[in-house]
Amino acid sequence: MLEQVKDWDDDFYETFKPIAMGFVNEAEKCLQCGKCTGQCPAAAVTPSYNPRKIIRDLVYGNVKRVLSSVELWQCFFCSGCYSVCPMDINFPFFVFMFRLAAMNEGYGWEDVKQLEGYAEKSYLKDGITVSTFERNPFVMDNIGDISKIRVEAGLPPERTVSPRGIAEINMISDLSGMTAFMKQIGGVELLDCTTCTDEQAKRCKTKPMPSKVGKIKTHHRYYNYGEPGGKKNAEAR
Amino acid sequence: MRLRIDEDGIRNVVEEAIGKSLTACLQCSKCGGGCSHSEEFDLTPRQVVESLLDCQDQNVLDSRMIWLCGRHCSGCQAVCPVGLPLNDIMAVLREEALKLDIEPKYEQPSLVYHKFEHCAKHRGEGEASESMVGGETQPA
Amino acid sequence: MPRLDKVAQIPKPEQIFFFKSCVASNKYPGIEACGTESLRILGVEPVESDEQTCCGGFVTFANVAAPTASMPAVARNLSLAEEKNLDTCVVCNGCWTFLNEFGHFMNNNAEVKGSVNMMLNMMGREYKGTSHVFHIAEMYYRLKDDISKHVLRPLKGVKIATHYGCHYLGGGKYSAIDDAQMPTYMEELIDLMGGTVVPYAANRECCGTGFTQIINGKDLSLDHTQRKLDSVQEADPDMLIVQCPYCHSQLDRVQQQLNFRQGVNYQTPVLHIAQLVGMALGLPVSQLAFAAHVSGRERLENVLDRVGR
Amino acid sequence: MSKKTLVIGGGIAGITAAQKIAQNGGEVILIEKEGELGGNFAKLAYTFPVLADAKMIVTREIQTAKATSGIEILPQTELRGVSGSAGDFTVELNSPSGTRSEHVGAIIVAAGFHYMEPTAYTEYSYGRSPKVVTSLEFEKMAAENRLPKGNARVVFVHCVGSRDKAKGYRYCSKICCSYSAKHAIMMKKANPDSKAYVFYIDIRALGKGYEEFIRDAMEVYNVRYIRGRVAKVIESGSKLIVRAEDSLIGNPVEVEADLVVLASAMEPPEGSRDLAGILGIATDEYGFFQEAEVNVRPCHSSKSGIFLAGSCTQPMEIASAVAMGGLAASEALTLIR
Repeated sequence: MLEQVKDWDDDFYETFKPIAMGFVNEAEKCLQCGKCTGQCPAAAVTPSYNPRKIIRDLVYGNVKRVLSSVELWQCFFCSGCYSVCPMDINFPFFVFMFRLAAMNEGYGWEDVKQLEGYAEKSYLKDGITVSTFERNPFVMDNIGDISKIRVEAGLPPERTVSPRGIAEINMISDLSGMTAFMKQIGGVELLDCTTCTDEQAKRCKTKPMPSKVGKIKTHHRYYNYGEPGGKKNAEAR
Repeated sequence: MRLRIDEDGIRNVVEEAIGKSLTACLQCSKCGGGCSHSEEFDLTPRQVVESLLDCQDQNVLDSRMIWLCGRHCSGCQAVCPVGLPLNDIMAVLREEALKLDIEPKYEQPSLVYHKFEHCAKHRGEGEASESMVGGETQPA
Repeated sequence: MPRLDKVAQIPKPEQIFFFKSCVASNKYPGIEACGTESLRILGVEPVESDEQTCCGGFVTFANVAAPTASMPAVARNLSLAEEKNLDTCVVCNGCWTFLNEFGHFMNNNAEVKGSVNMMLNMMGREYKGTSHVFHIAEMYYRLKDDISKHVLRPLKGVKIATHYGCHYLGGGKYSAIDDAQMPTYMEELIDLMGGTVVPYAANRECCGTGFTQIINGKDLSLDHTQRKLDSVQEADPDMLIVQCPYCHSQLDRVQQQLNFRQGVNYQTPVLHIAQLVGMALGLPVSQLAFAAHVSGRERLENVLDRVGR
Repeated sequence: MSKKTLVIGGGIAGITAAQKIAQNGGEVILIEKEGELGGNFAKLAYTFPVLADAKMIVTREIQTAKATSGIEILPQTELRGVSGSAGDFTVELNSPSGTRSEHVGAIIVAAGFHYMEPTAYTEYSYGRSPKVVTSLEFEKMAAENRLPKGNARVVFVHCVGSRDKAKGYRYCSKICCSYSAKHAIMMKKANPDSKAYVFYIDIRALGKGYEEFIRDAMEVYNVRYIRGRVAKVIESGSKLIVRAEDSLIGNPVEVEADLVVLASAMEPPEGSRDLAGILGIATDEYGFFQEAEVNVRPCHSSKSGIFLAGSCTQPMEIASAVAMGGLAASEALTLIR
């Protein structure tokens, strides 16, 4: 893609800094040395993910490229880039803030939707993000009832959070707008396989995710930082 | 994708054929910058040379670049400050690719990312799924 | 090399607020049981509260909760410890980073702290920022003399590999007690308990969970974990020690998934440092809760046979 | 009125300054902390950008200084105290044989530099693996003929401690690009079967001969230059795995190496702040001596009568240190004559 310098938003970085609550800063110090990418676990397994390029595009104000990219959603949040950075740039926070900005532009909602259940069904309902539920049949057979193991280990059969605790985090969620946000994307059950017909089941593995998440229309994301390299995710036009 | 740098590549074949060392390349990007077709390419001439020097043969031979570049145009080699014969390099690479039965590629792949395989029910048994219906297997 | 000045700053309290982790409670109860019990043996009484909820790190990094929503949740949990006037001890790298990072942020940002407290005041709580958050591995290193005094089941001849996890050392490169690239404190603890440390090349690699990547980009995640497991298998340790329940779950469960998908055979038991310490301190086998582990159970039994049940 | 000049530091800048003053009829006391003259220059095997025998050159310069009348050389001597003002300083010199007091008209500080010990760079396995060495250790290995034999891969890492806010210094050490190229060439000359890889961020080869020197390393000696800062050096069996990004392709790369050479930064000489305290002159934020005016008075310290020469003011190559030694000598001469 031919980049047009006139498309770059020169002031983007300066305006983004205060919006990002102090989580995005020092990017202008980047030397483009590539130390981050050299140790990056995501870059080691994907052909196009590259933190260095994302920082460069942030500083140049080439926001469209960052926000519409799928690479933005490939970060592992391992903080390895921060731990080696000679300029102490905390890149994982950039990704975090960028993802919020990308969602604002309508990208990546299908990913968020996949995770929304953790908040709605586990975190806010039980106060615990990861429940005891097992789906993997092997694990179910192998481990059996987790509450039995808990009892043997001298713990109560179930870890519970008191009703007051749950009420309080729900209150926080309501007050901070998290509940409203979840309602916005919670309208459609994306991953309901219990209702799908045989015909749907056949197409299942090749069917792209729906473009609407709840009330929000999602945009396609692109491999903006390099071609997918014949990976199965890209098809010929 | 992490690349492993080795020494034995087709770099030597290319250098022999053009009678010049690829190390002369300054990596100045003048070739790609001035190219009117670079939008269609996956690699620029500069990246081809760099990849050859790193002996990333597979990357180069699998690229579209070698089939698209250096056929009806010599814009890049005209501006190259060290005079690398880029058309000849591409010709040699095409020959090498044909020797290895690599199909020519001209089509640009779609860069749209599609998310598939979202249905948990139809994955093999014994696998955890990414699905969220009713709970989860993997915590994160 | 551990930063001894940092270690010296860790107090040796009589009581500590034990922050329960979601995975440690619901998937690997041995971590929770061993964590509390081992602290008790080492002379620190863990204090629990059933009002404590999850740290909220996962939903935040899943972008479901904005920082504005997770900051009050962090403050609320920390205020529980503050009410009791205790420091906080976590068993999970994620909890550690999240409580620390957002705690610091609020402490250094009066405006945010004010608005968070406004919310907390509505439920009769207040966040002051006085409770320090310590990782249980830090506590063990601080209490290593007590550990060596109480070893009942020396891990003689047990080959142990370590995995530190990213969110403790990487994210906390200035606040962790050891160097982010060349940590050794877990090795020291293993030595102390009589085990043999097995080095392997991918020690400082990420486990591959990638917070949400195991759900959203599973192929990437498995690919990376496989690299790590390959390196571990080459070194052939009796067990792999982690200090984060998320790494634990990833490394343990993905072995089975890779075995299933690719017909390979990864069988390395994964243990949390709390379980290892619990084992050395002679806790009953049922309390180690190895029954909740997915991979390498045979090998674990074998280790138990050797060190004594 | 002819007074003596005190030259602190027996490296190439100090030796040059002493020679020039003595050759112009002045008297010099040249003190050196170590037992021998030569400083950092004497630790090198070759010079750059022209590959010449460094030992031979530095020995020749030391001989000239020793043979020049009017230079008193005091090895193992340190400055303990200074009083007085320009044209009339009283200095106190301490050596194992005792303390002595001297009257001097001018003082030239040529305290040199120190190669940073990259102990903070644990990601490069420095201090853990014996196969990760600094460039100074590489010079020693080369001199003792201990370079890897056979089909070995050697990786040179630029900017270790330089251009690094987190673990080192923010400045560029200026000479590392050139001396790494020199080392790569030395490696290739000593063992033509070996492979040399240099990981760089930018190549700072300013001026005549330098760019050509590095291009020669690439083109004639076939040293592979890869743009990207090395992220990690991991021990794996008997080999080292070097991880970095080739940022010209944009992909992470991995090289299996037998030896990793870290181009450690030039840092201010040990105890530079103490010495500045004794002399009453200013240092900069890093501990280098502060010049009065960077451009046109590079050898004036913040105190009149005390002049600076060589790499104790900023990282510099041999030629500049020699030039600065000469300039400091002429400044001192104007004062004492």
